[in-house]
Amino acid sequence: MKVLDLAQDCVPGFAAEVSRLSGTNVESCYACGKCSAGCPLSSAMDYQPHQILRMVQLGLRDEVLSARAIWLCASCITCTVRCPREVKLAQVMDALRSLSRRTGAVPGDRKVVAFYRSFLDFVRGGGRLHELGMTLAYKLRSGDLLGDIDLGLKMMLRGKLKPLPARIKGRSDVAGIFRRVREAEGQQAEDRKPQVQELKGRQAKHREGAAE
Amino acid sequence: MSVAEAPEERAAAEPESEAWQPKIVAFCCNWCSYAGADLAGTSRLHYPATVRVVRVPCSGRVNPRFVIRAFQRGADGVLVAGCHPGDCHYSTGNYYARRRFLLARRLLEYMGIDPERFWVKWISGSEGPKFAEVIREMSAAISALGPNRKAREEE
Amino acid sequence: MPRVGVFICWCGSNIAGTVDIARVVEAVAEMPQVVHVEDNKYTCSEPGQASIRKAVSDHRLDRVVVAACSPRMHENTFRKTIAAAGLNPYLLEVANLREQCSWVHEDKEAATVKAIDLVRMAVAKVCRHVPLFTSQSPVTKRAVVIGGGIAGIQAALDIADAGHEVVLVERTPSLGGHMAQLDKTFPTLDCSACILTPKMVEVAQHPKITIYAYSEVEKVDGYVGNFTVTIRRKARSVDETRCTGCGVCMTRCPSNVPNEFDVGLGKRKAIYVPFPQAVPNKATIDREHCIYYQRGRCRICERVCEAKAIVFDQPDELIEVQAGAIVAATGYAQFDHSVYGEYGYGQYPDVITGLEFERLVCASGPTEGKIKRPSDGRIPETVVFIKCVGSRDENKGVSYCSRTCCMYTAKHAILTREKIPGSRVYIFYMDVRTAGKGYEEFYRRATEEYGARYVRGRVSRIYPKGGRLVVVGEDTILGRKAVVEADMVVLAAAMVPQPDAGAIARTLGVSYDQDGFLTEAHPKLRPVETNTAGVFLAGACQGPKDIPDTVAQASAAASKAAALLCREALETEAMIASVDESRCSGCLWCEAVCPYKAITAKTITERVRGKNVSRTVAEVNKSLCHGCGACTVACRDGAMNLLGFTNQQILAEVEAVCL
Amino acid sequence: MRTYAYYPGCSLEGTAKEYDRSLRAVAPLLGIHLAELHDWSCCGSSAAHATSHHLGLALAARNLNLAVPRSGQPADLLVPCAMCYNRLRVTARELAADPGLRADVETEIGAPFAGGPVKTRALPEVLWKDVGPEAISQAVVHPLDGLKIACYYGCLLVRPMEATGWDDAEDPKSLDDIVAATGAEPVVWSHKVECCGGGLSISRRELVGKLVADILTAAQDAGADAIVTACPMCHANLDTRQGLAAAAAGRPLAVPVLYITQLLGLACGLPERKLSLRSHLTSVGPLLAKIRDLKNQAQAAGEGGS
Repeated sequence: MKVLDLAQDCVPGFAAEVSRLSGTNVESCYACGKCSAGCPLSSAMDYQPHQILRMVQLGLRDEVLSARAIWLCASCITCTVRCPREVKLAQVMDALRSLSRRTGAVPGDRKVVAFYRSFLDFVRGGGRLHELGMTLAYKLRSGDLLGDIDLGLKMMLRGKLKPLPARIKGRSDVAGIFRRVREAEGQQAEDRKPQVQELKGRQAKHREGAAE
Repeated sequence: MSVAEAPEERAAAEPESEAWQPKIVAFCCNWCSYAGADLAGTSRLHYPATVRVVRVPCSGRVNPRFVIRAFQRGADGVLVAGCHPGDCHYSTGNYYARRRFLLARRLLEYMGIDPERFWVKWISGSEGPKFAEVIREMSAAISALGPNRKAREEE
Repeated sequence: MPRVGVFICWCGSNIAGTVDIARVVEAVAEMPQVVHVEDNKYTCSEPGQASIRKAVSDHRLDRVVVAACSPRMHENTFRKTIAAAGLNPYLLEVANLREQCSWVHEDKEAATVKAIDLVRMAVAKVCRHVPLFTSQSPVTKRAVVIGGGIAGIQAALDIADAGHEVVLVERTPSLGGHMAQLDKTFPTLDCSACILTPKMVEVAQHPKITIYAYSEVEKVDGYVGNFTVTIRRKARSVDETRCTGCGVCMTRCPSNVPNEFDVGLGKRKAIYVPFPQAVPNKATIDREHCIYYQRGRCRICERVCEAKAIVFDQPDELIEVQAGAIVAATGYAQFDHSVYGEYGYGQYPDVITGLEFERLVCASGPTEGKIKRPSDGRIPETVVFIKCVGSRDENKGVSYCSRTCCMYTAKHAILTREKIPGSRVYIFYMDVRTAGKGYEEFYRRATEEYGARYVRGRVSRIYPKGGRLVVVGEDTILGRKAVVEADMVVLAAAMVPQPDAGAIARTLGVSYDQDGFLTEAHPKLRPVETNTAGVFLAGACQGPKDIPDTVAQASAAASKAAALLCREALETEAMIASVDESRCSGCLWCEAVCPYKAITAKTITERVRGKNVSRTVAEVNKSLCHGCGACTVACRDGAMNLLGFTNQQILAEVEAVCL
Repeated sequence: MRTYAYYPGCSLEGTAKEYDRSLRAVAPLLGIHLAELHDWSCCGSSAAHATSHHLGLALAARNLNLAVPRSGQPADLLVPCAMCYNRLRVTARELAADPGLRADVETEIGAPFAGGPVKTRALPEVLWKDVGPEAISQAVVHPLDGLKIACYYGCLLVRPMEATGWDDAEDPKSLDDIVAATGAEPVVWSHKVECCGGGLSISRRELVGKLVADILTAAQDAGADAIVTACPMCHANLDTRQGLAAAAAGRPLAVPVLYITQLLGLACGLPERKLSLRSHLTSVGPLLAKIRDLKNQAQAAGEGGS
């Protein structure tokens, strides 16, 4: 296992940034593990939720932003309601996902990311989600072509899948929202560019490290 | 420096030769600010000789009448210094003081005395440097305002 | 015309180096009231003091000003000096020429001018000094100890052994408190009753201790040395003087009630003695559950009582006790874990608290010491202990660490492994805190000798499944979810203040912290005193404590109380507020601002135009007044003044500065 | 009749069509009039808020704005989908709390945010608090006596407390009370608020399978004839993943999963087609059979009595 170099590996200010973005103080966590204990998906995660929080505290930015755990979080908010330190971990996970996307980190779980992308494409396009289209798009993206075919047919037969996407009048508004949010975030990303380059480098190194 | 040198010293500093110096009356509570002033002394911190300390048990003991009397008698500035809120030796005295002196400032304004001549500061027994600093600042500020003629009663 | 003598100190070169003493002497000699002025190299030295004494008699001085170092240094020294010369010690004023003049200024001219001002101020003030006298307030040589747990018992014994009378007030029918409910005690595993019972008996038999059990303190008046404590002796419906504690009534009483001594796990009768070793060993009728009181029929106990001790119409009794000191030993309560939905809102019968477990393992408990599941009486094979339930949880509990849980949980683990062969014990913890003599070793024994399995992580959820309890936790060391099916779960619930701690604090006039624990006067230097003189703290009412700490603190509080009671009288301050009754209009604004409740209203009668008129004026209690002077400023009539710092004196100083 | 602004949400146009239909069918019987928001759009749940705080807020804010009438007080906004409900609640809360954030979002939606006063209500909340078990039991014509129902709340109806707060986060009661009002018996069970895997349904179905397995087995062991839910995502997972679940659990699992509105429809005597009960993947046949039997028994008993 990789040695933790507290001076080299830890990005100063990262914990503070996550605290700001998530509106909760990550430094409050004392690692009791109640979040991990209650997490329905922790068993499938590469890092346990309390370990994710630990990485944030230490500032292991590149590792945490490319962790699978942050994408496996289903936002069920169980961790948040039971945390004895009132850390809003579900919001921290949201913040990490959005940081991971905006800093162009290597996503920890391709499928989940592909799903989210497809989902948003359709909302951007039609103003509402079109489940059938979204699912097909996801399958192309993820290469998971055959999965759930049978299920899809069954649902089709039961009229559960709307053949055509709804196209609401206000879809241009919605598209506008997407554009302006991206611009806003893009601006922030601009400010962060140097970091991103550095981050990419670090991740490359990190992967080599992992490969060894 | 020994006393023997005193004569030349005196000659050097003739009263008329020295510029006008403000006179500041400071009411200091015995437990915090007076101790702070003593600490400034034991730490040999220097500040202008403009201040005359009146020792009181508690800032809560300082009656606004005292402040106004000082101005009437021609004091150029008045300082009330007490324990930090919450640290009062008598638990609540300085809270009453704080409330009272907010009003006192208004009253001074009404009397036509520049409220900037009246300072209230919280100085603990361990804050010698702060005491010295406050006196330096206040002396400078009051010097800038010039002598208090307004309230001086004609003798 | 006052005759003031001024003594100016060089303090070697400390003052003389910066202040031109000769000029000061010159200037002071000019001051009208000054009949004598001299300077000394060291006024505080014996020769210096001698010359003050000499001058006082030679020049018939009636006031003295010493211009030297800060009054905070030597005011008392010089007070003694002039007292020795036959003057009232308060006819002294000190001008601070060192700390506030020579040491802080370089410009000799300015320093000298200032020094002269400072002496002029002192002279102006001292002329308005009057002789002041301290008064004595007697000390009632009796202590009231509130709370009959181990803290109260220890404090009462220590004070009584010091030779003072003690009144011990206990709310429940018997002494003993929480310690009486415990089975074994860590880290020695000696049985709680075995070490507590002898102490309870000792209290009962101590000639200097009076026990008021089933009683509560209702009111506290007065002040240090002179408290009046009003105690309500709740009606037992049993004549204590007649009851022999034979217990026949309990065998025959038809109504069964959950037994609070067994934390509801067992039953007791409506007429009961909480536990066999109870002190005093007297029966009590719980009127809410007594059939006679509820339905007007029964009275079986009355029939079977040979001592004829049953008194159904016994009233509550109010008694007043005079005391010089009070020790609060009101103890703690256990955190109510029913706020934890994830642990079943207290609805799962086999999820119990540490205190309930104590009753289950205790030989004198409802199960004769057999660990059985409350739900079905089965012996549990797998027992899970969860620490920090309520503790260290800002979300649903309290922020602090309860200090005792780590140790008693280790004890519970050991007892379980001892009593249930082949049982499995898991302890979910966040930290193991064993700061105490032999504590760490005890915890190691739990793991190494008794094979208790410690799992580092909090439990997120408990849910029932097929008559067992699924405990879902985390092993944070492995970073893996840890699940176990248990037969019984024991929650190490936090120690919290008594529900009525706030009321207790208000009755005693002491403060309490945000959690509700009574607060000590200083966390390090005055740990057993409170801000109210004469009231001391012992045990868990001040914060979570185990038995050793509680006993230590109880003895500390007792020694403080005893030291106070040893004194014949308390000397009051001399520089205190005083009322000019002729000017006082009785508005009592002073009463409102006094931090020490030292001011009260009193009615005086005076003759006005031949008629007797009575009116209200303020009165200052010399023993309670600390001399802060807040009242003097609040006073609308200028009737209130502070001796030693009168309005006239302070104004005189102001005028002296501004000449 | 009380009028509510109605926000169906995307799922109710597709996979959860039956939820929408059954709700529209049963609402009038319970004194609820639905006025669908004009031109509503995606609420910004899952994908949006999970990957961009602002996008999630902005999308929700647009819909909250739609709920504000030109004049007068906005009617309460009734939201059947637990996810949409949660997003709309959280958004209103965050924008109220942080003026800076609100300003950003306003630029992003290119309009001032007026949706603050809009009161977003979850369907179970309205049924429980506004309609009330009393009125429901009065509307019941075919009491479901003898039927055992496991009420499944999932995550977002009750968490986080500060955003929802009308029911308990660990042991909610609303659906149980509503079910009880139909004459059916809400079973006591352990997995009321355990997560079903939510948005991972498609991308990580094997994980969802495991979670669904736990929930279904818990319901079965509690003796439930069916599960009732008020969340399209929960329903989709519980209903469509029973095959995967059975594999994960290593035992056959066939538990019909109904929307609360469908159960109410049955009790209020609505015809099955109006409730599109047949659109579930897990057959509700056995359940309907049992209901019929119970009804017949009841009648028999009644006749025997007279």
